[in-house]
Amino acid sequence: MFDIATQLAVERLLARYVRCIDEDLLEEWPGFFTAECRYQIIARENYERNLPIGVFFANSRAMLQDRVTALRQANVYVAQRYRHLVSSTLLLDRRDDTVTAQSNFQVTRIMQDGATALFSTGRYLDQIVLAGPEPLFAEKLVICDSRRIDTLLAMPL
Amino acid sequence: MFDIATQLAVERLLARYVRCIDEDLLEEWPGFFTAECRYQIIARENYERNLPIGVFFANSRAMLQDRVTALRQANVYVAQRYRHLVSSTLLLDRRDDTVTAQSNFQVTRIMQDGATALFSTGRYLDQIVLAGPEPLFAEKLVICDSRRIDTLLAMPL
Amino acid sequence: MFDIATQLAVERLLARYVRCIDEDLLEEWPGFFTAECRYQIIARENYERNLPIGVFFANSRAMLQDRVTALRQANVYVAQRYRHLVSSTLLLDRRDDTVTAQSNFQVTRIMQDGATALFSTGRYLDQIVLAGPEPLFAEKLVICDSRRIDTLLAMPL
Amino acid sequence: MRDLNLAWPIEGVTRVPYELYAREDVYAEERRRIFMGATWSFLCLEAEIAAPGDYRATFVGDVPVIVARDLDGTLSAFENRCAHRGALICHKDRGNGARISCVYHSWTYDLRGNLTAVPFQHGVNGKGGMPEDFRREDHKRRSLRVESLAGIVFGTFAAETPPLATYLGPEIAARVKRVLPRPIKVLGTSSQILPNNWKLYIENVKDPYHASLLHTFFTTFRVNRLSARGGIVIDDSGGHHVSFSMMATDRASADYDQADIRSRQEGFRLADPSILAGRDEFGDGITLQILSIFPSFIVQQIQNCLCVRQVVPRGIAETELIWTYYGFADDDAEIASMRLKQSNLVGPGGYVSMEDGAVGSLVQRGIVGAGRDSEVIEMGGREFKSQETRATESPLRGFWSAYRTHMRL
Amino acid sequence: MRDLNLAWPIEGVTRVPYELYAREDVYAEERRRIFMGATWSFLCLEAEIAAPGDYRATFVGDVPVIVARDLDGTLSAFENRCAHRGALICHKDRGNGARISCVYHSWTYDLRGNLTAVPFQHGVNGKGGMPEDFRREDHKRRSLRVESLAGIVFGTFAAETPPLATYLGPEIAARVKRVLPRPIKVLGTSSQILPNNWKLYIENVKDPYHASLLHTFFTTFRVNRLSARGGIVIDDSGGHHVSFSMMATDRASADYDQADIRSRQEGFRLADPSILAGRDEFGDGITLQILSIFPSFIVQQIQNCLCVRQVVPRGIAETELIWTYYGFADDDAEIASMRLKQSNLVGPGGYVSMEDGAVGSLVQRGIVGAGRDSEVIEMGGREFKSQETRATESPLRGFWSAYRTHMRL
Amino acid sequence: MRDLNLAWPIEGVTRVPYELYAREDVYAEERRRIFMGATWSFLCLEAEIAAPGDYRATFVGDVPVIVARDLDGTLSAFENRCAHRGALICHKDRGNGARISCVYHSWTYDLRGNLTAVPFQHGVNGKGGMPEDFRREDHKRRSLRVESLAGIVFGTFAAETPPLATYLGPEIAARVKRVLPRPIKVLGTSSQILPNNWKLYIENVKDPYHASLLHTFFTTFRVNRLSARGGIVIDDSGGHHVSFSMMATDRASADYDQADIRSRQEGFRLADPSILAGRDEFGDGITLQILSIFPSFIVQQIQNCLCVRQVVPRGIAETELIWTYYGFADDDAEIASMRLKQSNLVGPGGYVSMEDGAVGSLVQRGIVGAGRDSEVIEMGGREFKSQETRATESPLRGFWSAYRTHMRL
Ligand code: FES
Ligand code: FES
Ligand code: FES
Ligand SMILES: [Fe+3]
Ligand SMILES: [Fe+3]
Ligand SMILES: [Fe+3]
Repeated sequence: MFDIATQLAVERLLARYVRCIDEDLLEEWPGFFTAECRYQIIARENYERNLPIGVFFANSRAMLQDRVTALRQANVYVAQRYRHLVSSTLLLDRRDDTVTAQSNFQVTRIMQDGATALFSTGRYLDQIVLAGPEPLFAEKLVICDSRRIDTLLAMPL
Repeated sequence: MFDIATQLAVERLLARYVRCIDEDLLEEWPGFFTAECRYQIIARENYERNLPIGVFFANSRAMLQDRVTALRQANVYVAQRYRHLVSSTLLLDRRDDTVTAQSNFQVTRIMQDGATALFSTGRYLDQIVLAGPEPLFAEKLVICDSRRIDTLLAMPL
Repeated sequence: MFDIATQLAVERLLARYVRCIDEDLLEEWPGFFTAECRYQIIARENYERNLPIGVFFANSRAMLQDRVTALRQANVYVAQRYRHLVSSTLLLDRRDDTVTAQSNFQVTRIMQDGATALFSTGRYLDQIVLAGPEPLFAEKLVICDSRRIDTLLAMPL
Repeated sequence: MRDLNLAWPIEGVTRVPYELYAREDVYAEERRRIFMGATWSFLCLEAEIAAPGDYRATFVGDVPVIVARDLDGTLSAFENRCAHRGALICHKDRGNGARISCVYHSWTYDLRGNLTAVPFQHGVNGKGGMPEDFRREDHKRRSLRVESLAGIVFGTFAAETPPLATYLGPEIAARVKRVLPRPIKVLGTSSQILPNNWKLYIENVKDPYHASLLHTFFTTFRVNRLSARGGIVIDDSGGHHVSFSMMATDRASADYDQADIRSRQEGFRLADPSILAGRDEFGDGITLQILSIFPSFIVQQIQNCLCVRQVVPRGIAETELIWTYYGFADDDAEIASMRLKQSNLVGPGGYVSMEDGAVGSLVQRGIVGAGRDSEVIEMGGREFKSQETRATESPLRGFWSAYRTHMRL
Repeated sequence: MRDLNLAWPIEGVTRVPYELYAREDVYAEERRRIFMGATWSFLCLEAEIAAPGDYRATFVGDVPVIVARDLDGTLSAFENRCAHRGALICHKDRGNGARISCVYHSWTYDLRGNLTAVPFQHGVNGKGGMPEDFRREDHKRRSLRVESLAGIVFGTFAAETPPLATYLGPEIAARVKRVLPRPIKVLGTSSQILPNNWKLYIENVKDPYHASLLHTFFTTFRVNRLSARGGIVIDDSGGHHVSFSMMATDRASADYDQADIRSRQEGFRLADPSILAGRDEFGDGITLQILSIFPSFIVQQIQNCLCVRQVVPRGIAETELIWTYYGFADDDAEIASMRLKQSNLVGPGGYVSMEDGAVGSLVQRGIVGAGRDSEVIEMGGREFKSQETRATESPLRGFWSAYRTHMRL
Repeated sequence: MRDLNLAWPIEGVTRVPYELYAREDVYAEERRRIFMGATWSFLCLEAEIAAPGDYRATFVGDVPVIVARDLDGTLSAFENRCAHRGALICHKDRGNGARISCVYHSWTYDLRGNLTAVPFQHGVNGKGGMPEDFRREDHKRRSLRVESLAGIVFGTFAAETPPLATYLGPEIAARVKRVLPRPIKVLGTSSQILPNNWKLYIENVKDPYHASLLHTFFTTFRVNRLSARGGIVIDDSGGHHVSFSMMATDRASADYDQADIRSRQEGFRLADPSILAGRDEFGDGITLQILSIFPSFIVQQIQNCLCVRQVVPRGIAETELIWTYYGFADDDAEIASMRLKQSNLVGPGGYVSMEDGAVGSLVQRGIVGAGRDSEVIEMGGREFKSQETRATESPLRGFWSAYRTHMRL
């Protein structure tokens, strides 16, 4: 069930996903999701208490596209970049061509002036569809360990 | 000797191990070790000078169980969680069905109020027994780079 | 093209590379490069604006050896160690036996007194030659996210 | 009492000295005169301590406080500092029980802050223990007067603070009740650490002027205009305010189109407009209501996204902003989904709020070297009064007027 | 000398103003009057500088100091600040040699702090160099008086400090020697960064009252009771103390069983009791001895786990606590294993010590907004004197009495 | 104006009180009297704002400033703080345009700091807006006088500052022009966060004495000697200096060989000496020139590696050091490669500069507990004057003399 090829396919998807964000290729970001996807950034505190509202929610790829458009065209924030570290990717379950995977992540934020700080840690809880040329996220839950966000959250995690 | 399957089996063991701690499933933690195991958390400074005493020592799975019982029943500390990042797992040696592996780790600590800080970095030096349904740690040395512990160390690393 | 064996060979090279630095085996460090190599530590800010000068540059293995000699024999700095975390290694391209790979990295610095701090984050952009017994770096670009260096940079990243 | 030796500019509330954001002694005085003074602070929502015996650790300014619902249902609050040697009595975020014990030596309190038990008070085997004349009654924790309005629990340390209704005035109270007409439930929490003085965030909240200029989401996607109908209400003290508007009734405006620079981009449309689908749940057409209560509490309605914001100072240049989203106990699935999607508009990463997290730090960084320089707050005139326009900074002048009164500046 | 303008409560040492933990000026005065004043501070163990030429960088309070064993075996100590332009003379943790050179300009010192070499003192090629009247003798580093007791090296900056034996008094000195009867070896080191004022940790160490209430490991696993036989010894100055007990002699106690809330869980047993296997190595049945020396040093025996603790202030709200575990040069394998296993009881993650790392920060956080409020330290009476019970805070009153004397408060 | 109540030692500039590195009030006075006083600060290189409309955010001391090239090519600079409510007008590192808008409320400025637009100044639909008597002209940003020397842009806040040429004096100015004879291009930037007071880094830069003693790269690889021919130039104010040498002309020196301890290792040779391949591009044989301009700017030539260093204070114990490497617009490939390889000598990880990043923090840590103690700066005598030797601290005495004048100490 947890074959090596699947493990590496999932790890590669995650590697491509974080590169897309860290190298500021946000326009490609929605393309990592299925059209009918679910993406949410939520603090563990809310997630464990079954409270629905977190920091960002989308239930369509179009909403992710709107996020990118807003960041590029509408929202104002001091220039910044992320650096993701992802580790300990675990395949938890598999149904047909959909795999459930969990990974630990850490995001460091680097401001334009060089100020660098640990920005967020947590885990990805992903539903990944393996059919098709490249694997896609049908669901991506970004469960942050802390409810705190330093200053603001603009780019996706 | 360093075949792909072994590499991934070791990485998967480490992923399950850190998930157990990070998701607060401490009751399962002793189960990652053999009955006659050795587990120690020790600062590099002591380790390199061959000084025996570190922060925690156990030479039986029962002592690990006692640690969990104490944390759950006796010890008092402000609610907190860890997030592990593990990388650069290297198979160093193999004797029969026992593999020696080293990995780099970092633990971030998240307090109940959301305060997040880098808590510990170092390397795991593991003796892993591959026989049996799941690999187990016969020995796990947690060599912390720093002798300093912020406030206290309750949960295992 | 992106076969599992190559992925793991590259990850293993990176694991051995960071172990060499983190365990203070600097004398072995030049051995990870081809004789005619290129190694540079440069801030993203300079890299993206095509400015040539960063923090350290070498275009021969001999220059790397000189760096080690200088650190061991000439330069003075307060005792310190690094801990690397490497993740999301992506094979980007392959020509004959040379692979282009990118990885995210984070370096934590631990001072002799135990003070621990996030030191640098960024990405490795590597040209790796797979011919020969062990893979070697023909080129290693260490692109730091921040232009800032805390206090000084002595050991390689 | 320390003298701040701070001369307010003769222009009055249209000038605010930048040193108010950078001086430790000012910060300490604010704790004493404002947060522990004659003001009402948000403690929690009743829904968070719904059951008898529920309690929460919260803050009044940066002072730790416990707020609880006693076994008989009455609300109470007292300082979260042990009478013995000063430890936090409650180090947990929340709990339930008839008693709270300090972990250090298990001195135990009831939910009104009465000291009910002192281990070994009478010694062990006849040895040790507290002196004969030690009376637990002498060590009751300093309690706060508590009042609840429409499910929001407020507390004050000062005896002289007027009743909450008087403090708020009828208009503000009515506007609070408007968005809390029936039992609520908490839908989520998040917080922001703002690298700036707490008053810079309060200024931002009370500032209708920046809305369409800083937040261009609505204009970029052609949804809203500053010229939407609405207005500003300010209470007599100046400390509280309401800013509201009706998005539907948008009209073009020459002034507007000339004025704004950044929000004039055109041609963008939402690929998924479902985020804007809403309901006029309060039946008055008001789609946005921002309400602030002096010194540091905000109630917000943006369409169907409802939340309260608690502002917690963490030092002269750090502030925690805590968002608590709520809905109503009887929410149906459709409105639940609307609230969830509209929550993307606000919070730490909200389309029309994320900028607010950054501007405070731009000011905090901008005032280095400002010396005795001060802000210029003249948009909409020089007094503070309710107005029909959002092209005003009237609520800021109101805030600074109330601030000066409490700080005696 | 600055006036702290701090009025001590009329109740005396049973009341300690919380501002002592939060004021920068108090911290600076403590450095001057206590750590650099008429007190003895731990510098290192002789075993750490066993060989001629060995030296270590250490701290007196937060002041950097070098302690060394000269080539002739004598111990010395001097400030770790270069006479030239103030760099740390020794930036390494430890070293060995007849001389120590500052890295900046290689000014060189012997192990007594004498300036022995100044590069280019007489110029280069007849140019430059120090003035003719420059005398290296004028720049000897300020040295500390050093005394060693049972292998522990102490130092003091002040001429008026009495001899160590007088400072400690016979009873304390005897108790120190008790756990250091013969040559030792270091078994390990670790440290904790405590987010609180140094005095809050000292209070914790001197507080027998919290032991069974905060640390419930022994009671949870049914190993110990507060009512175990033991007692408290305090010297005449009040600054030093010893708390000891004999675990074996446990007796039930009604007072006890009523008192404690948290430690009444039952039914737990150690799956691997080998951690408790010990030896009465000092032949007096005492299984626990905590000894503190004013201002900031602790010697501890818990069964066969022996260690010293150095408390290093790092600011008003940060303290480093350095644990050094030791055994004896002639330890056999069995006792070595006992010390290793019992080390799980103490240190940053110890079963009966980890809570001590947290309570100080609970106080530091609890006193925000405390203003002129103060601690209540009345357990066991209002004076400080040796007592047979551990239901007392006598040693704290002793500490504050000594503190007031040194601080002239 | 605050009185620092700081008595300078009677010995004068040969003694520098350590408290100058540790007092907040001293830091604040330095901002006022030195950085915003009668001094010239580096703003940027002309090459960084080469095109009309180019602007950069920079700092004078720690005060945010915008430096720009107006559309007509003239250079200007003004404080980077909005006239409205104090936000940074420019939060970007650099930009281009005729106008700069503050993001908060879009108040807009031209490149001279004139306030050119205030959104809704006249209200919206006849409501709100600024008072009738509001004049944008009254809110021009405080501008700096700007002068450019050899492509380096300097600015000053103070009217009384003499012209740049007068301020520098002919000799310093000539030495600046020497390394900037024709159009340059920027080759790279990096920065260091130094955990020490800014003056400790300036002392280091002005200190010829430490060069061969602290930096042993050249001696270890047998490339250089302190005895290489060279000298020190100091201007009349004492605040500026040049240190230069000619590496080729190395001669053995008994004094030298005796003096240095650390740099006497022998037998090492570069495996790849190409790093040292250089060109006498200025035709005068000078291979090293370090030039400092009071208070906080450095121009450096090491062989063919050219750069400027801006020192930005970030608090009493933190300093940012910004390195900008440059070459000439007409560089050929060979010299480009030389500059690249020689850049390994300097910067945050440079072979002969990395130690400078550490010594400041060794001093900052060394002076804890120093009280009223002070540095001893007597190498090369007790005055400051130009000298032919590098065995001197003359430039430091010059710096402190200028410092005392500006600080009135
Ligand atoms: S401090 Fe709370 S019981 Fe002692
Ligand atoms: S500072 Fe120590 S030798 Fe100069
Ligand atoms: S603060 Fe700049 S426009 Fe308002
Ligand atoms: Fe806003
Ligand atoms: Fe304790
Ligand atoms: Fe130098």
